[in-house]
Amino acid sequence: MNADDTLLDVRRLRKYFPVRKGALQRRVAQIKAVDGVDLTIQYRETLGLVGESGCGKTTTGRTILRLIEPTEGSILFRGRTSDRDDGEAMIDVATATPAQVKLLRRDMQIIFQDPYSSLNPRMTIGEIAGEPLKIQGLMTRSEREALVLDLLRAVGLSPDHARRYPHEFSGGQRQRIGIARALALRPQLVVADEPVSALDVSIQAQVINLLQDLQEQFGLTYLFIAHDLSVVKHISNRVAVMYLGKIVELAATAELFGNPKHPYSEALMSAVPVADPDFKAQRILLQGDMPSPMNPPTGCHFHPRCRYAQDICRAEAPVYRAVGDSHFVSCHRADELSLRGLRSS
Amino acid sequence: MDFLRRYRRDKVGAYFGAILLLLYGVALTAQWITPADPMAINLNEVFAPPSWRHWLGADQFGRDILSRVILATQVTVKITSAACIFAVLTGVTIGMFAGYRGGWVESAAMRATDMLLIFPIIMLAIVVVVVAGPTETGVIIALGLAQAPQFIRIARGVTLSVKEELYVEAAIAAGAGRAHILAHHIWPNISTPIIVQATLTLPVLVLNASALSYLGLGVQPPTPEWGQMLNEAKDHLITAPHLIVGPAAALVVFVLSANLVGDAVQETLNPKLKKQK
Amino acid sequence: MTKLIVARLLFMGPAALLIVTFLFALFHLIPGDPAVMLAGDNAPRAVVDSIRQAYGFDQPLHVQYWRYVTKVLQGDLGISNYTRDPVIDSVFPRIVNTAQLAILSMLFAMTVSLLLGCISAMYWNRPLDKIVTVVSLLGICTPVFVSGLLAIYFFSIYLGWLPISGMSSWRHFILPVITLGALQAAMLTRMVRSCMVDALGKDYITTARAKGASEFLVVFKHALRNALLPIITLFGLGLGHTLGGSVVTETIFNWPGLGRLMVNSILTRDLPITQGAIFFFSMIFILVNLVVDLIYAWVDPRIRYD
Amino acid sequence: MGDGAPLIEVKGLKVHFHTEDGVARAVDGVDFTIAPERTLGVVGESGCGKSVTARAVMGLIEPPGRIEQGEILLHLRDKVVDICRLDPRGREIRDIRGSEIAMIFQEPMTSLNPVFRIGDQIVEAILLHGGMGRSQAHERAIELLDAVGIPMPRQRFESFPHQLSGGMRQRAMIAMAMSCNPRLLIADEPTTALDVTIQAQVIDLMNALRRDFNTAIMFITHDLGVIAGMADDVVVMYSGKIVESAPVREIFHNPKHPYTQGLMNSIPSLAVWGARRLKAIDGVVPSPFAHQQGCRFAPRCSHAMEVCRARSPELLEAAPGHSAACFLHQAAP
Repeated sequence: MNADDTLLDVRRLRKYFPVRKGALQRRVAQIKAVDGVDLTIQYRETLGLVGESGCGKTTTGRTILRLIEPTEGSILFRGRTSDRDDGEAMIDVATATPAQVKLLRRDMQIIFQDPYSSLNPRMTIGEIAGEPLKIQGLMTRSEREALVLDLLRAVGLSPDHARRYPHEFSGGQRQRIGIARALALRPQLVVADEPVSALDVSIQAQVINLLQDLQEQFGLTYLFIAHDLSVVKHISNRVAVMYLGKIVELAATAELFGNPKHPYSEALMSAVPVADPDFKAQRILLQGDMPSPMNPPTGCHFHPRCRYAQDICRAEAPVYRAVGDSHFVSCHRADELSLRGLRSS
Repeated sequence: MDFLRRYRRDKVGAYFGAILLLLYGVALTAQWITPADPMAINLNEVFAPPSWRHWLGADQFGRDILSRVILATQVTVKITSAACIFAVLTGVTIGMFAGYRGGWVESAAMRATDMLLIFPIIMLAIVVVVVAGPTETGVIIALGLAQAPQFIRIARGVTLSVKEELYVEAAIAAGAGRAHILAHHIWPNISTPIIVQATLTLPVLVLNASALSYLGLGVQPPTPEWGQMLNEAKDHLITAPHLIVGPAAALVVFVLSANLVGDAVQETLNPKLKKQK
Repeated sequence: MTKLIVARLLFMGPAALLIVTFLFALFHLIPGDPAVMLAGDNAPRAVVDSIRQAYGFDQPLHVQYWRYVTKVLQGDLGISNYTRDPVIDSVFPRIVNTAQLAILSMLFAMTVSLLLGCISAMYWNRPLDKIVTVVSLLGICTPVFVSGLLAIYFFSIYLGWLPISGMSSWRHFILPVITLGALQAAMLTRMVRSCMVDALGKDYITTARAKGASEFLVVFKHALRNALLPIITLFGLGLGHTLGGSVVTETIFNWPGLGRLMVNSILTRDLPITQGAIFFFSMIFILVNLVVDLIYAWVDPRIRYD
Repeated sequence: MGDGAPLIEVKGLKVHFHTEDGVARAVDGVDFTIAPERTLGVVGESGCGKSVTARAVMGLIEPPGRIEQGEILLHLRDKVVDICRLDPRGREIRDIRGSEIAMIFQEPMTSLNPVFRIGDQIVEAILLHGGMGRSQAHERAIELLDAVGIPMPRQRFESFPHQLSGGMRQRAMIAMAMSCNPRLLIADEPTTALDVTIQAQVIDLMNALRRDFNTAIMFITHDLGVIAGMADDVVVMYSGKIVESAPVREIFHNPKHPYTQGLMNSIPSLAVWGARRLKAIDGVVPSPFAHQQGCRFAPRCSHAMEVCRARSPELLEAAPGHSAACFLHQAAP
């Protein structure tokens, strides 16, 4: 991997949400939604980010786009810092000025999970897809309209849909509209936040295929956030597993699924139901629920549910470190444990 | 157009909508359609019972009650419309700003609104009349201010919920500023619930306007108002019970129509509610 | 829970102070010289001057304000312009009369609306429901000063069964309580019904039916117990409305209550009495609101056990 | 399917919803059987009618929904009743609900009553059918909470739903459903709202319970993976109809209907390596309001023939124990 191929380099990212209570809105606690995340994304790759609800994966995506203000850490992104900039230098999104952020928005976009709430019911499809161009003040009205028609075609809709309203469309079509909007500014990076999990099974495949085609066509880089391991495995080049605000493991897809190094990754894989009645998975049942991010366990956050936990796990937080070729894990016992991955068949 | 087509499906709403339109027509043309001068005193016809000359009879000064009821319609429509507009403007401005700005501005505005909501509307109106005096403007401000908290709450509520919508986040992700979001996303979503609330508020305003004038705190005589006419009629309940018929009927029909129209508008604009009810 | 009670009680302090501040502001908000207003329009100059000094209207505002607040805290709301009696003495007996009227009306309204609202929801969209809906709609469209006048004419004048006005026997209570209560009952029935319909549409109702619970159990245990939460709030607001409506009702039936006192004082420009009435009405509203909040918190396990 | 008398026979069931926007044919002619102690998986996408079918079996169809046609025969120990003929609020169906057939739902957050204690809600279910005293029911409820793996059942009895996590709430729902040893448990997407590790726990629990209680299960889901791990027999629904019905191995290894095949090919699987492109089914799921001639799947089907657009195929046996509603597997008429 060449450092010059790095599009995004996130370091020690933290986001703590204050919990306020009472008439005076005193801060009584904080939710450590993102608690020290390090990751990099290369040009034109897809990095999958998986985890269960409440693990902080969505907050991570939003914070990288600075839709949520980070509490700490840096988000280095290769993007333009002025109108004339060709975007060769790394800029820290976390500390960029509002004007810089507005320019950066042209290079980083988002696709949402919910295809219903993500489209304003009072705007036409054309207006929705063209809104980013309008906000950025790019192009004249007629240029915009022409571009919108191209976009709609690119995402598999018909140009005469431009005058219709969102309620006339199905979930899958709405998701295509959301994708068209995200692509309007021709971004480098697209954060796809659970883009298929609200869709019907037979529609999911359409959208996954579309995302892959568009990546090819526009040279996109994806941060693909999902809770569905099968989807992540299918679409990602590399995968990061998150648990309680931290990345516990990150590796190339085949490496992670074939040779997991973190007990949580192992359990997560074994819990996924496989659509084959003869596939007799040996389930590793995790005990209990994920603890509250308001009050995470001591030491390794995963130790109360981990079947390999030892004294050190309860006492000390493990260091996030490399254990092989671009394989990162945060587990005290990563070297000694031999965990079960999915055998390739 | 689509609204009218769907609205007309609701039969009750359509009929009472027609009645309400008729009443507004009467209000707009009151000067020209009164059969007699509503102010003209005629001591020969004091307490005259209903007749061809005075369809609803005459009052303690021999004034034609029908004409006074018609003029009172105009007075009521004028006051309540003005109060409604006043309430909508103050309410939407404060609510939208508070909701979008958040922080202490919002807390302060909402604490104040909560305080006001503890008090019944008529009480608030009475207090404002104490300050502003029982003039037409005073009554308008009183009624409007008393209703403003409802609009503040709705405007703030919609602003807060729209602010959380993903399409707003999408706009922010595209670099949109506060002005763009308020104008393109929040404002268009506020208009529907505000129209619904305004139509639902109308009958309440009418009731409160006439209650104030019944108490003698509203429009002052000789200008007629339904509540005030009923107050006067009360003193002659034994000798001339027919005095209450005209103003009471006009008031109840107006309020009933306005209520039914309000319900119909709400159901037309919020079809979800209908499925529940 | 204890925390909540303390917080709510603490809220009363600033609220009361706010009201006193408003009452103080009334002196200066109302056009004209407050001293002249308190003395009466035709009072001799010397009297006006003495009042000005007594109230300190010649002093800087903050001094006046401080003096007023301390006086109110000691229970001194001034003296009436007309009777020259302390305001407190005229106001106190009136509060009791108004409370009797409001509480009886509210009890009537609560009973009727709970019953009709539940029945209406149970027979949702069927003839019985439609009848209740129409009747309650007519009810909310008929203000007290229309229904009250009709009732007086019919029961007192035409039939001669009940007294026209006053409050000297239980028979005097019937018309005012029922006219005022009926209006509230009409409003509350509509809302109780919609709360119940709402609750009956929830998933846990399906769960209850799936257990094999009878329709009676489903409506009166599972749905009503949940609908009770919004209904408590509604009843609190309803009590406030009843107190507001009592102003008009008292005027119609010549009921010697706080509301009529207030209206008369406004018409006669007796500012201290108006201030006294506003003060006590406000305190009652705040108190009612407080009690409703506490009942709500006590009934809702999500607040009570948190 | 299994030998001997079935537990439930559904024949020609049609449930339509009469709304302002027209008539939605949510369930439009459905036949299936559930044998005692077997698990029937019902798979389909949203709006295919699977949940409505389940509610019809419980006798829980409320207006504007209406059972237009068909029968749902429940074989009791001494007699057979048709649930479609019972008054949905009457005594007879209430004696069946909860005791013969119990149900759990997708949203454990909203399907428990928020104002009652968990334990009391279970006790209520027991008292409605159990013929037990209150204190006995109390003990039984604690046993049940223990049986579904809720730690500290005695304390948890006193909890309100908001004090439990999603997984724990679903366990409490299961305890309530199992309280009267029902012969059939209907599970309507019981794990969809749960995280994958919690889903694994709940599935594991249900598999254990069905062995201990000898209960038949009608398991409704859109997740083929869950079906593969739970069901004995499977029916696949599409747009209000059953398109295919077979034992679980048959469905997965030898799917006959193009829709079933399409579904299998369109999901990415953990068991498959290498980046193959997913084979998506084109088009959109038809609206239940649309009245369409012929096979409902024809517009999206790559094998569609002329006959498919003209007539609606019946669900006929294509191999022993394996039926499909597709002209590809039926002799041309």
